[in-house]
Amino acid sequence: MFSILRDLLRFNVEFLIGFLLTGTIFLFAAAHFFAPYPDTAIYLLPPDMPPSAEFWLGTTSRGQDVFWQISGAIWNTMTFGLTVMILSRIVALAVGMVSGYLGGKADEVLMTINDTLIALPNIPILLLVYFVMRDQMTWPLLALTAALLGWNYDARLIRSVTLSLRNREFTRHAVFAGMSVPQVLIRQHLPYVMPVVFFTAMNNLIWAIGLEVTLSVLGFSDVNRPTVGGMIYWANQHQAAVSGIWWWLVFPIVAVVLLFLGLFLLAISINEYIDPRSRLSRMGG
Amino acid sequence: MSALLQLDHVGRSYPVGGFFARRQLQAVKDLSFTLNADRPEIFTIVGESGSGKTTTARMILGNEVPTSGVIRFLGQDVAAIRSRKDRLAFMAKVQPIFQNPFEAFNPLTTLDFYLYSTARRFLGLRTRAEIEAAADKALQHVGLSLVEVRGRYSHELSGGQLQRIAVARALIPSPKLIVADEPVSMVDASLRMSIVNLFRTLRDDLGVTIIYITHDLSTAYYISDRVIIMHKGDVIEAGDARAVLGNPSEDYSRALRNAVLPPDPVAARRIIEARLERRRAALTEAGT
Amino acid sequence: MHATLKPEASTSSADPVLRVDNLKAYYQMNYFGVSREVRAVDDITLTIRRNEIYGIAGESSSGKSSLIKTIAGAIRPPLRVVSGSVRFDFDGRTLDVYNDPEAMKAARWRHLSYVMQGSMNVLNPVRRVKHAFHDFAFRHMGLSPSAFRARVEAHLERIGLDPQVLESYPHQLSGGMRQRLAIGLATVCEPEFIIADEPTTALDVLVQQDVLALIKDVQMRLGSSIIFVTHDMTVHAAIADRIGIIYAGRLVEEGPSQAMFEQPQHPYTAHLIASLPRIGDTTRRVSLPGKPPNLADPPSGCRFHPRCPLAIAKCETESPPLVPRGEGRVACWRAGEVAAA
Amino acid sequence: MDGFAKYLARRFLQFILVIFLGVSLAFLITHLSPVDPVEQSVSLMTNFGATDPRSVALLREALSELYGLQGSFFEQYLAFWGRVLHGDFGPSLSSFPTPVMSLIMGALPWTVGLLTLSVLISWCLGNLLGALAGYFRSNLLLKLSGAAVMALHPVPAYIVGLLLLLTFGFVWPVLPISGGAQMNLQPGFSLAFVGSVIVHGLLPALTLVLVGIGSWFISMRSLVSNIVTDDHVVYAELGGVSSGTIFSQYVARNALLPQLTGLALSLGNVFGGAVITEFLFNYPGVGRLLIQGIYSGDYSLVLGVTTMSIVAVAVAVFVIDLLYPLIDPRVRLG
Amino acid sequence: QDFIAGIPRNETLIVQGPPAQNAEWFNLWAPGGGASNDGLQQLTADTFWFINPDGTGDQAWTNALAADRPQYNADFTEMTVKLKDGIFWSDGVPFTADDVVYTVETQIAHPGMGWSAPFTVNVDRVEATDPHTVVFHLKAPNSRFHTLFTVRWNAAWIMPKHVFEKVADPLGFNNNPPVSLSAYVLQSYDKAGNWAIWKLRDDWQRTSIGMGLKEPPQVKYVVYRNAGNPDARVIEQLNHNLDVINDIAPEGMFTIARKAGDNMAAWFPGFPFAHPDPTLPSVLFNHQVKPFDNADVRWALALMIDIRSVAMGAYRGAANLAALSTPPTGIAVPDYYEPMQDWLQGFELNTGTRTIKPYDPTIAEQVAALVRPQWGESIPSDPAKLKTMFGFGWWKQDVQAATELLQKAGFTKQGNQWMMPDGKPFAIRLMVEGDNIPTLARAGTIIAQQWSMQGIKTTVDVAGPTNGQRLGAGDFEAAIYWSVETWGGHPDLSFFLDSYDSAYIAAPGKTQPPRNLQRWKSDKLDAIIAENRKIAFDSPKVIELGRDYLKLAVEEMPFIPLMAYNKFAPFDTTYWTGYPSAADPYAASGPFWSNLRYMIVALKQNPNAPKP
Ligand SMILES: Nc1ncnc2c1ncn2[C@@H]1O[C@H](COP(=O)(O)OP(=O)(O)OP(=O)(O)O)[C@@H](O)[C@H]1O
Ligand SMILES: Nc1ncnc2c1ncn2[C@@H]1O[C@H](COP(=O)(O)OP(=O)(O)OP(=O)(O)O)[C@@H](O)[C@H]1O
Ligand SMILES: [Mg+2]
Ligand SMILES: [Mg+2]
Ligand code: NI
Repeated sequence: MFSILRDLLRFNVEFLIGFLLTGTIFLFAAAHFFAPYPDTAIYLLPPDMPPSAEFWLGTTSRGQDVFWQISGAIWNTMTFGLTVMILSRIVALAVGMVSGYLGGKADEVLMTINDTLIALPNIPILLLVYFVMRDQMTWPLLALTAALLGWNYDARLIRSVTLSLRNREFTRHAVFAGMSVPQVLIRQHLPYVMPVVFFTAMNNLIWAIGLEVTLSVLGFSDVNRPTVGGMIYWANQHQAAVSGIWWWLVFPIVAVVLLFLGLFLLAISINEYIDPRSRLSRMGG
Repeated sequence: MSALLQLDHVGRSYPVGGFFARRQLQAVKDLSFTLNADRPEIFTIVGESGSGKTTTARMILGNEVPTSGVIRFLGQDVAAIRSRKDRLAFMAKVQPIFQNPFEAFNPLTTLDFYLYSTARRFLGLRTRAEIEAAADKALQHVGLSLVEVRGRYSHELSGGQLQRIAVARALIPSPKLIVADEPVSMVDASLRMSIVNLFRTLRDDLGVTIIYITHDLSTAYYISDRVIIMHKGDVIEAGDARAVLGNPSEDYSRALRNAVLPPDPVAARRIIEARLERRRAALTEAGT
Repeated sequence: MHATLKPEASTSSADPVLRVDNLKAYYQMNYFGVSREVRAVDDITLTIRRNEIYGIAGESSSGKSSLIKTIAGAIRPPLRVVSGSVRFDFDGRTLDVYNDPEAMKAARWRHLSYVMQGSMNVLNPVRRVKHAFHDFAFRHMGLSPSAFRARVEAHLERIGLDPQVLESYPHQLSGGMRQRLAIGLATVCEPEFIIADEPTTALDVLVQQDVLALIKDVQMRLGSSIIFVTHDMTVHAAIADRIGIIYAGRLVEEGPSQAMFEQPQHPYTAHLIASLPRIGDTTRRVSLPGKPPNLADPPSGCRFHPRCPLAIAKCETESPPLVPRGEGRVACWRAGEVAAA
Repeated sequence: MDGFAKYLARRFLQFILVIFLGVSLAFLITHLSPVDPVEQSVSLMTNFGATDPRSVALLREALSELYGLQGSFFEQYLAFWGRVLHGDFGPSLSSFPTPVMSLIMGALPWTVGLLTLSVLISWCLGNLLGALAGYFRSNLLLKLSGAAVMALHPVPAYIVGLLLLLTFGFVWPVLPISGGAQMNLQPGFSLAFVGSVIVHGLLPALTLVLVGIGSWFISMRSLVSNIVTDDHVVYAELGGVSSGTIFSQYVARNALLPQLTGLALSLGNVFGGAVITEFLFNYPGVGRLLIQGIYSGDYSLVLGVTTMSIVAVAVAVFVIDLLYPLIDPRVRLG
Repeated sequence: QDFIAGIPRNETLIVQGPPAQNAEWFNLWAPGGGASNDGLQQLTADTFWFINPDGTGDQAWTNALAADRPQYNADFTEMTVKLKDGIFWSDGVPFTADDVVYTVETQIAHPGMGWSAPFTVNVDRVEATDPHTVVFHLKAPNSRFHTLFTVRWNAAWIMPKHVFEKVADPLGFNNNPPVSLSAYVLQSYDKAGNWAIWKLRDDWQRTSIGMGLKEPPQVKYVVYRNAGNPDARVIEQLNHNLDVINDIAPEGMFTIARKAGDNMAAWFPGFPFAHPDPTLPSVLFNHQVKPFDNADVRWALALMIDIRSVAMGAYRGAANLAALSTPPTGIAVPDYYEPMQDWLQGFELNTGTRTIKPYDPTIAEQVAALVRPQWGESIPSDPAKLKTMFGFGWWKQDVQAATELLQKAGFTKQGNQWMMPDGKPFAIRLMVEGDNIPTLARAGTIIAQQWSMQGIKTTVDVAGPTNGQRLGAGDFEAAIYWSVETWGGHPDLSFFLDSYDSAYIAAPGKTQPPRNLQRWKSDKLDAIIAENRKIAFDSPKVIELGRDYLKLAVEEMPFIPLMAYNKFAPFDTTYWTGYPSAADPYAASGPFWSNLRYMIVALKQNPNAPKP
């Protein structure tokens, strides 16, 4: 594990940049645990201060330090996005691989469910679910709901990869070597599917963050929990865009973009590392 | 005399064709033969590409269900084996060897895993030592040993070695029948011989019956006891290998037999030139 | 331009079309700190004459495809030419493959065509076959579209394909048909030089026979030179004028095919030929012991020595040079003793 | 039955099942909504006026009868299907008694026009850029535009829209920032109206294009970089085929096929509207209608929009599944 | 390109309208929303009387269709209304008493129509004794029956008999295009609900509003347009495409003030700009939820609030603070706020261990001091002036007293956490609406923070569109909303007070009728309500009873009044001048207030307007 990290850092510039970016954002986000003010506290500081030596990223109209706000917001948004991403990857993997490998009835049932979810429009369903659950709609629950809506298309991709692996000789060989279905899927097919998983993960993450922002902008969010969407929500409530408080809106977005770019670079370089083709080249022959 | 494997008027058709023009393709038509349980043999199926050899193999292995007829293995209808337990019991008796040794092993899995998995699942072995012993014993049969294989990946070994490991793995559950679908078509001439020779030892020393599928008539002649020649899903000739291949009676079999190039430039050249002559003649005829 | 059919060329023209000198091409890889160098083509020198079929044989992974790709100028990373040169002689002009990319590009398909290994997959799966002909050949022929079409159809008919196939998608054709198409595509411009990599592997015997006849026919009609690769010695026996044997990236023996089959000079060649079974003969054939050499870390001295029945101490340390012997060349310290062994 | 008909029948059954499940799920969720349309109307009608509690009670009774909201959940469910099969979603509750269908039909042309166009544009642009960037890997200009697209990709739609709104409405006020067309223009195929619709659609469309382009770009680029190593591409390069032909006919064409499925899905999604963008630019489309419906607890309306969207996407998936064999010559039906 | 096709900009007033959901629906009397707030009731409907919410004394009252004030018989069972002569519907049909009778009878016959329920409850019989006299015979004495026909925001509008009698189902009739009884008539509308355009009637003199005018109205067209989200509204006004904004956040207001310069007018010409509506945002407690049934707890929570931060956070200081439970606007200032200052200052509260005087009359100066750094000289120093801007006073934050009150109520403090008498930690979920009323959401977050800091963990719960329903159903502990609205232009508090009758309080979980959202139950209050019903609307005793109620509300603190609902509603003066203001409060100015018509006919073209 450690040696993989070392290899990647040493020999892959993309990984290095991605690692630095993500690491910086992560540390920055983690710093909110040590913030001088609680992240929900308001009017502790003079409002509307532009970026300065004292307040690096300025202050909001609610008298909060944008720096510390983003720190907390990115942390929460990141946990949300990553939770959605991981949960939906797990579902997509399970459904896609099982469906593609087993085929037949199981495939038909799973793909019908899958198509149903593809057809369900995300935003209205989420808004409605939020409506029904109201303040029971904690962020893990929201993440779960989003994850349940966000796996379907990727499951189809994974299924098509598994489908092509199903008839490869090594799969049939594995079966005759007595391997069980989970063994075949995890040991034999997973390495080939992982690149797809990594690739779709990034789009999924962006989708999740976008969802959070959308819900927040429309007023469906827990205002007590700072998130990127929440910051935009409060900035809107204070008409920051027309009032010239640009730092309230711009910096959180910059942070999201950097986080995304960092994770993206990590994803593509790790992808290259785990891609069976490059793995084989490394193993030599 | 008891039958090890009995194919009784077995047929298999596939729906094929494009979007609008769909029809049934009869990949195997009415195939019957019986392998004797008491007398191990190498039973060869030859035939051109697309003649239904692989389909037959897949049906025997239970990977494909015949659309007509039955396949019985030790009296049991293969298509009726559904439960996992029965499948495992069946697989312990019937094992496949695949065409491409590099494809048959996942390049990202160590080779010994296949051996261990087979030993654990089919022999019910639990301890590491037992499993390794079983794997080693099987490898000894093919002239390898576990030390050479342990922890290695497929790309670290030659095709011949891989194919031998594949055979060794198939031997672990002491199968009665091995189905080898074109086990040598992807390997070069010298490796080819090592595998074919191995089959012969298996038959003679371990009493395993082997269904050897190939379109290489020379090796078929070299090792088989009995042979059937398939053409477009039909068996057009069957019988003792030396007799059938040495002196085919059907037109198609003869054409096949004559197309085999001998390892001799003069003779080989003559065959090609004859073919060329026929082509030219056909062309001129069409031109006039 | 060669707008007209060449007359049946005589086989005697001896001037070389291709000269390969001390060619070295390695796969140089560097993945996450693991760097490896696979010496797939290691110091190869050969010439090919006009109107000659030259066969290259050798076991799997010995570097046959790599050599042929390097000759065709079809290399892409990680394969790199380390040293040496590949020169063609077309229309009296010398073309250095690795020093004159523009001329090389212009010569492609017009003077030099290439049939890749696994030619089943070289056609664009989503386009009809006719487009491939148009893309590859149209601009070299200087014909009107309809004349071009007629020419292509005539060409296909000559190689035994129904012109209907032009309207098909590749997947609608059988492997044999695609293989023939690939050869048709490579010959439609009537180039002086054709490079073919395993043109018959994975075909069944009947189709293989057909394809070989086709290659022979093309060569006889166009007077082209052909270099082709296969590990199937019987194929070489059938069409090659001369054969080169590759072992572990090196040319170990070269000579006229008749002579080679009758009296192989190198122990590896001898083994190859001896291990071929034939119908009517059931005497036991032995297989080569040991495993193929690892080209990233080849054996010292003569690369064949770990598996060679005749190996002596010298073989382990000194690499034998490729020297003329009889009608060909061989690289073996004990070349003369092979037949006896 | 012949193979194709059988396949078609099975696929059609699945299609019906998808719609049935999806709509049922939407029905369930909408009817769990805590917003009671009667209460919503009552408070609308009693707001800001003197209110006598006795009369409020009367009003409530009268309204729930009028809206036809009596009966058990299951009875309502059956009644709903009964109506839907006739293409009727019943009256809107917040816009009583206007039929939901006519509200949707009023909004649909706007949304469909705006989204179809922007989906197509972003699909074309994203794929073109992605394919170019995947094929000409070392081109600096393409690298830069790739970086720009990548940086834009994670920016939420709301922010992109807001930036455009500020730029073209405030800093440099040249484009209308609100509505679908100029006020007091009568809809029709007049030059003035069509021109006005186009001008008003520019900012929302640009937002959607900018937001949409990223994912097409990324997936296209990765598809292309896989395809360039395929044998047939390598072979064409060896054959001296011009790089333009290789790019368009060998690379892009193969890579576009999987993207078509995505396009079909996006086009199917058009019927759900672009909630955030329409909300921001006050665009009279389905997305805005949906938000209004959710806010006012008008589950007839929400369900109507959701059902339309589900059907549209299911149809898109169905159609692309049927068409795919025609588009991609390799696909055979198993 | 014209901003509005075919309509001269300098004859047009552009007003912010809501997005009309049911845009083709113009039947005001049936549910369906539609264009009713897009000018329909504001410009074309009419009824007997109007009260200007910002007015005082007699000027606040306008006879519209009625020629005179309502005349009741002695026991308030009969009301007679004299109608003006010479009023015509826009299609030329004369308006008569028959229209009124038809309106009442049709609505009674059709439950579900807007005013059906109150007519059914009240009216026994209605008759037109002559074409210009209507007599209502009531089922029971009701001294406030006329308020059904009295517009503060809206009221029962008169239906055009000649149109509706031809219609089979008045509930399903869309009334498109509507005939107008007032000075404007529909010109065109957007099917998508983004705009509706109203045009001055040619015969505008033949309307109740037109009769009183000396000069023709200069506003020929009124455009109600949905100008998008608050940011878009600000931009549109700065681009001169939106003359009247209904409401934006304080920051948006300040932006306009900064950028528009002289082209802007507002209720106050400078800070705090905002118009105080006669509604009273408060911290509402649900008295059916413990421990909010305890007045000591409510008082303790009130004393924990630092109202200055609330004013700053919610309104940037631009709040009109209210200690009394009636909005400090219009006539409430002379009738209640000014006279009751002494009482407030003398008011004593028993904390259990001592009595304190919690009232702080200097709040206005304190807030002024906080905003002066930003607004400088524009903030006057005259305390009287400051009181009209920032309010008369509020409760001083007194944590010690709050502690004592909580202890009196049996609470204990562990560390920095208050525990309830039953030993559970005291935590509050404070509900706010959120999106539509951002200032109150902002107030909520500050109050939540202050309570949390004092050891009562408070979380803000954004209810969004479910807000109204949750308030009605009592599904909240505490909320920022209002349960008090007044006429503004009249001292009678029955507007909200009547519904505080304890008889109307619903069981927990059942829907509470509007107004008494806190479910406050008090015998003293019931007595005041009963007394108020007996006296006439204009009786001077109304004020006395009003003060009794206000004192009771201070003592029991049923909810914590915070401030008037301050609305930032800037006007663009590029094309129009003469908007109402604190200095000249001649009419209401909110676009959805039906009183707006009096502003529209009074506006003057700006001579410096850009020429078309
Ligand atoms: N799953 C399938 N669906 C449709 N057609 C199939 C399928 N499997 C095999 N076929 C067809 O059945 C025929 C027989 O195929 P099969 O693979 O058994 O031939 P084969 O003799 O093994 O050929 P080869 O020598 O090329 O391996 C072929 O025409 C093939 O295209
Ligand atoms: N792209 C590549 N990267 C790294 N090594 C490669 C690559 N392609 C081939 N090699 C290695 O180069 C050596 C020669 O391969 P090559 O394909 O030339 O063999 P070959 O003689 O054509 O074999 P075959 O008969 O299987 O076609 C092998 O060891 C192979 O592993
Ligand atoms: Mg086969
Ligand atoms: Mg090769
Ligand atoms: Ni030439």
